[in-house]
Amino acid sequence: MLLIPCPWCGPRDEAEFGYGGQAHVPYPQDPAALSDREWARYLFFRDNPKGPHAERWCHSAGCRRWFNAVRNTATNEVLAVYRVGEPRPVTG
Amino acid sequence: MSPRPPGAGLPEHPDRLWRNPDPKRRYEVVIVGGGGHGLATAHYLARDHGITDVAVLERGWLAGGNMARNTTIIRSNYLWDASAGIYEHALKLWEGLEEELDYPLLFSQRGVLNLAHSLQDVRDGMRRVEANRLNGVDAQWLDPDQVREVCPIINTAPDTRHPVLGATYQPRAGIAKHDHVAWGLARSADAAGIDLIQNCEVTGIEVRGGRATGVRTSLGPIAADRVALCAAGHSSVLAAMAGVELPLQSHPLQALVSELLEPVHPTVVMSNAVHVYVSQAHKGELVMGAGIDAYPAYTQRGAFHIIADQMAAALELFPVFARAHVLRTWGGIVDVTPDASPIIGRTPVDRLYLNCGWGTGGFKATPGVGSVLAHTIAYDEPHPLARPFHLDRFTTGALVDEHGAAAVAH
Amino acid sequence: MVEHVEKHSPLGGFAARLAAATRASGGAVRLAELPFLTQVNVRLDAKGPAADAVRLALGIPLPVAPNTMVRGGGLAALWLGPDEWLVVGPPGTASGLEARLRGAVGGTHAAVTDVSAQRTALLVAGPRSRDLLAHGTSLDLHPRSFGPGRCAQTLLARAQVVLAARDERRPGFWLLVRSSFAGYLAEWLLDAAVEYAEPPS
Amino acid sequence: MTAQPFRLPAGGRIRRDEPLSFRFDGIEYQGYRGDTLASALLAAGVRRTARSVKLGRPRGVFTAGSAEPNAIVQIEAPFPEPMLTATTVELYDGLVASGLPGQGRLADEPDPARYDAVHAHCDVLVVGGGPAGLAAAAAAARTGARVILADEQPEPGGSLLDTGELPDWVARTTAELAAAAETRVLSRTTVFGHYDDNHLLAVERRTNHLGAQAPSHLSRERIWRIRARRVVLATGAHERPIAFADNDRPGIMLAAAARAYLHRYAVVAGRRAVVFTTGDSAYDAALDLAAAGVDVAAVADARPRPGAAAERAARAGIEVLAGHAVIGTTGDRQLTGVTVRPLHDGEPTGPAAPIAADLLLVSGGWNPALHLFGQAGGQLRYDPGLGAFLPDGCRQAVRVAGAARGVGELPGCLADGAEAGRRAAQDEGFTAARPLPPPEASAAPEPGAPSVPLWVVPGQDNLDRAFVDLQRDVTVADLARASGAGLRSVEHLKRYTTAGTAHDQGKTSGVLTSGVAARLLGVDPAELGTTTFRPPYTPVAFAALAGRNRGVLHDPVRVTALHDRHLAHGARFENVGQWKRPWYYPRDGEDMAAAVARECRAAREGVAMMDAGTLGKIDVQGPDAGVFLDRLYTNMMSTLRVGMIRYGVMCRADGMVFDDGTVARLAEDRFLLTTTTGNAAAVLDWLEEWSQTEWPELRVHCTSVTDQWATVALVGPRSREVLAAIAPQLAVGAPDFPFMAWRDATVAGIPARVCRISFSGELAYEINVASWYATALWEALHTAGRPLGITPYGTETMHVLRAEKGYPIVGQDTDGTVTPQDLGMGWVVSKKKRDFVGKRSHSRADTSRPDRKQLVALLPPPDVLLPEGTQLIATDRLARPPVPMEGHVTSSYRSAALGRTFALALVRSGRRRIGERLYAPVGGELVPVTVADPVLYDPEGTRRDG
Repeated sequence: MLLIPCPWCGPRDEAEFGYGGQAHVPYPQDPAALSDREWARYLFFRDNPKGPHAERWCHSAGCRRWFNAVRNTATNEVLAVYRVGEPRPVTG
Repeated sequence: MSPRPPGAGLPEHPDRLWRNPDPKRRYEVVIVGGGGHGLATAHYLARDHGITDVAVLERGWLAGGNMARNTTIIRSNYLWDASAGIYEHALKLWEGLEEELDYPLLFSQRGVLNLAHSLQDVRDGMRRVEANRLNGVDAQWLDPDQVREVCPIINTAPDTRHPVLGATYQPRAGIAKHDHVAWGLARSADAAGIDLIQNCEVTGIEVRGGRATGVRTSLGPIAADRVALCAAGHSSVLAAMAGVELPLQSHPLQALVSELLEPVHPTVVMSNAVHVYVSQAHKGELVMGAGIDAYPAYTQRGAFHIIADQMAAALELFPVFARAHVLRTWGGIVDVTPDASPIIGRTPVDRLYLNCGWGTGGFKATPGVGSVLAHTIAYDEPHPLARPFHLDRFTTGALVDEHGAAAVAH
Repeated sequence: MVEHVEKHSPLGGFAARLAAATRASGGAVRLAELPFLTQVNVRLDAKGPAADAVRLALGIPLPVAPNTMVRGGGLAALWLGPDEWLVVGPPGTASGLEARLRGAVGGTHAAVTDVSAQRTALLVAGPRSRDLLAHGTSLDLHPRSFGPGRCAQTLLARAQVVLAARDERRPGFWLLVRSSFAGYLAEWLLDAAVEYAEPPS
Repeated sequence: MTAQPFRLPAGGRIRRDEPLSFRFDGIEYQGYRGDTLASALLAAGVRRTARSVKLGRPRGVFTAGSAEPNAIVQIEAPFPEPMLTATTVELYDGLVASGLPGQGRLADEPDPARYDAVHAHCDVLVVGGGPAGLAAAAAAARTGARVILADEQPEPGGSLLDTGELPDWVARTTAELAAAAETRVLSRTTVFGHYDDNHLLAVERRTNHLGAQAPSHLSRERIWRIRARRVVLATGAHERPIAFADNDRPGIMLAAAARAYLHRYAVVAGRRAVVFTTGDSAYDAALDLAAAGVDVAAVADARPRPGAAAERAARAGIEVLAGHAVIGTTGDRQLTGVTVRPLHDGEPTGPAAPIAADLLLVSGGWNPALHLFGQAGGQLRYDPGLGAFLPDGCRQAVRVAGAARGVGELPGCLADGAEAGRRAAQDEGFTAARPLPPPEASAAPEPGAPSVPLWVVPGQDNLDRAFVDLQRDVTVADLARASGAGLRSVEHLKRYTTAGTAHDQGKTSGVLTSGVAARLLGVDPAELGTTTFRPPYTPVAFAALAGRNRGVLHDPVRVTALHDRHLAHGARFENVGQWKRPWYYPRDGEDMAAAVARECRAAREGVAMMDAGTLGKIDVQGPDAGVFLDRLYTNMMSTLRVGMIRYGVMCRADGMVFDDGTVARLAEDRFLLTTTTGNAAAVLDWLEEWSQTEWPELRVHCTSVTDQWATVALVGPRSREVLAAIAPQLAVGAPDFPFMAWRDATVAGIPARVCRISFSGELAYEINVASWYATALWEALHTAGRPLGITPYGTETMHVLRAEKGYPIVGQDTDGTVTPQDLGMGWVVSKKKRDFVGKRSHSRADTSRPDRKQLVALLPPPDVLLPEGTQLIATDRLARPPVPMEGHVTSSYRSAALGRTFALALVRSGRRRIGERLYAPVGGELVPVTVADPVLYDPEGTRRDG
């Protein structure tokens, strides 16, 4: 049970959160202009690193806010949390 | 007077399994990943195609990944034609594998029940049974009374929170002893002259002119005419070395065993709705799988609350398990694709072959994967059963959507 | 307007059992439904003019510190999110409160929604109330971290709840739960309270 | 009175005033409160507790705690429980147990006991109540930090109670902890899991030691879910056995265990003892046993120069055989003799000498108990001097103290623990006004001689009887065979031999296995490493983990405000997600088909009512709400007029149908959405996700009002009459209140929102009121409709009515692979909008194929009901598998209105095949079916206006 620091509510148990996939994958400006291959990249292809991963979470059983986190997928350490729209912080 | 001790009757392993050779500088085929799939591919390269100038490179110990960490369920009752095709191919191979490898795999066709707890589960179960039959996969629909006949300890009372409304039943499904399978395949490959190289981490893939020409490893460079990736949860990292992107996410999947218990559970029971998968292994331990963790991780461990939830669900189904004890929990890392079906076949890089994305289905597919991937490597042409699982399906939209269609995982 | 129509609260059928559990515990835990409270959900920009207008209209501010509650004038304003609050008042005041809030926010981008029947409230009080709730919530309810005036949206057992610490010295909490989950939660509380029943003497 | 020949007349921590009776293997014995089953058996002279799992060799008690590999028992009464260690079962009156050869037995009846869980938080969690743990907890508690001390024994003290040292300090410190305001001492509590972010799981055995007297309202076991800011692991160390021939006989036990039986329980485990050691600690056991009257025949010390401890023993008259090893034992049911032999430079020299003995104490060194540390992500390093793995770094806020990090001497453990506790509290900002004083000095520690790791006694022939893992019957010979088979990894060796996989998970055997294997492979144990530590530290009952999430608490049951009404009407319920929904309302003697036919007739011919309160409802407000909805629904919502309602479909980005429902425009800037019952939460999450993460510039707020509103659907050609009767101010006529319009009105005296929506094709209204008025509304409708025969109906009738009209149910007629176009709903997919979520996917190669599966109706022979899920094939004969499938039945019903059965199906190129014949394999027959347009009832839509 991870302890995830919601930027608003502070640390809460993982069970209160929903995982929302890789962060910084914006919806394409004009999907119609994309090739099938480019669209498939948006739909299905995500990073899968062993190490720090910028990802989206929603404090779904709490304040219902989406936010971003950098989590080390090898250790589950949450290295940083930041709000939607902010750039990925530099983590050690 | 004293009952026959459990385990006394279990077969011994052979006295000889494999050599521990140093790698040669080049091979015809290099298989990256010495798990069940890599070893099976080596075995079938030798058996079906006479290709033995092969190295299997394993960064840890052979079959130390998901092959060592799964719940050993074998079945082929998948919904879609493509899935039923490859899993049934695997099951048929399972049925002859013990003899073929001359290794006691403890393959036990004790059947699998996939329980239905809602009216929609019933519809989905019926749909799958009917599809299975037309695909030549043995399948039956059982009502709750018939479920109890197959597995008397299931609580089929109608007033439970998630009542058992019926189940699909595949009698030919079952379990096998995972280590024995891996070692049987490894021994066979080794005996054919294939080099199984452990503690050899691949750090790069050589690509020249759009064609794979070898790998860089912790034991030095190794040239190869063909390179096949069989690295499950680590496939993303490896494929990226060749510039190939994969739609994979690696998630922990937990399992656990109890202590040894007198036989109470004669079959395999899976309940997708409440995430319980349980069988009783040969020595008597209950082997259970849980749902996968929601977020990707390489921790080989899941979150505790998943185990706790799984226990609650298990006791609802099997009240007699109350005072059984969890002896050991562990996590594997499953590589999951967007449609919960594998990716097998050629890649944009010539002579680089891919086999990944098996999610929770990897163990049961082991011999099927081996034979299909060996064929694909040998002919540089996807085996017909592999064609639907090409990477391109994510572009065309022709997914083999096993979770969308509410089919069961594991 | 609708006084002659009978209202049914989600836990009306549990009143006797909640009272019995309270008695059985010898006062260690007190459980009771607080039915029909007025509840209005407010969404607005905490830094904008609407927040000030609401403060004037209600006589209490919408708290900006996360997970806190402000009380006054018979109302309580609970922080639910950075732009979301639940204003709780006595039963039967929903239309008036909603109108006051709508009037206050005026034409600014804000949402005011009557959710009085969306959730019901439970009182969980008594010296063992913290222990009782600790069976089901991962929040640290110790007074050092969840003292009077604190509130939180969280999970209690398998239900989402809004939990607020009463601003009194004695331990006690309000628990707001979705009406459709209220029966489950009441069963859960009653079962948890078995532990605190005094053994028959 | 049963004899307890091995019980000393005085001493121990047992309650001699509370004698207890118990049965073991069918024989009645007596012990005392405070005994374990093992100590009581040893007191009674029972040596053989079980036979070994594979070879059937007799085995006896080997340890005095949870590391026990041998004494595994089945509890028979008061309630069957498999596979407990006799060394941890506290004795109670009426206990019935038997020794197990390997497999436990489950009860065949449900467990009546309660189990529960509790969350706890602390600044400092100390695991282990031995000297280091007690000192750590006391030091931390003095700072005012919130401290939890968890210890698996019935009382704190740990090894101090085994050795009898510092009894006053233990009592004083325990009392101080008990009095500390923010400190909680959990005894009988095993911390079994150390997860991320210092989340630790512990199981407290609360009432089991009371046997049949356990109060039924208390949980028998409790899972503590502890979130600790800092953790001090004072988990001690496990003594290690040594591999030599026949090292498994009853009467052979670890040296510290024999000392524990003496001091805790006043039990001597034998009359004449030999000690075999590689270090100093066993000498204390020898001396204590000698002082208690045991004839200690000899100490065989593998070290050539044992040092001060040996001199002390010699002074006490114990023969010390320096540089000797035990090479074998004798005795059938129990130990009768030990054979020792001198070693020189690690090789046996000289003659073997037999010594008669009924007790052999073994001490091969100490393995720090680092299971939790390993689980926490801690790294281990091998210490060649100790022959053990010690803690290295850990990324979590964890300190290891005392014997768990290799500290051997008691004063060192005390100081180390106190320092760890103090610093852990200090790291959280707590400092003590009065630091913990060191305990009164015991005897000054003598200069110890280093221990020397010894894995296998050299020069033996019978390595197939030199056990490494007692519980799995794994011998040195087994390991040799495994390495000979080509295995190099410790994981392979363990899997090949099954060493370390038994009930004790290798607590006594793990490091020994590594040590023996390293020798066999000619590598350093450091290179070989250990296997991964996995939770739980000791086995935990399924029921404890399940806790109270059983029965009605297993998964929340959601009910609407009308649930009592449905019960009163005799409804049968269907589970839909977490909801209980009325499925149908059988009257006396009716089966489901009859009830549904009656309910359908009422809806089609008269008037009927249904609880639609489970539909999700979301209030969407803001100036950009229309634009927002345009992006998420496939059709246009911003053009909807206030007062009107539109049906809408949402797709996922992959173009597949996600949900459907209605959208009512309440005001220019306000919409009310309905969702399917099962998707309410998912749709709200979906809206929030897009609003918060992709389009934060859109001014829109979403609020769930699912439980705020109760909804009753009033359906049928006579529904208008009923509504008119109870809403006299509402103009209910079609011109004033058109289809797909909504009106605020007073209905039965209740403020209501009435929507003219129909999911049946009939004239219908959905009446929404605050949910606490639901009962009043329902009763008013029922009363007003009674003259017209108003009939409550359930989900099954709802499904029949909608299917007759060809309306799909998301999740039943779709499965995540179906587009709106596949459903024949191209009309709901806007061609005008530049984009909406899912649009781009619809033009992909496979998604735009003309031969996709499409929703159609099927007409089987009029009296044949196709099972839902039935597959469809094109030929009237079954070919050999695989048989190509053309589609499958998604819904299938008997229709009173149509006078026949019918089905909905997804069929390849279905819409082009209307009129074609397909075949449905049903129970060995092929049923011919005709593909038809999905709208079978009232295709002109004449009935919706009444």
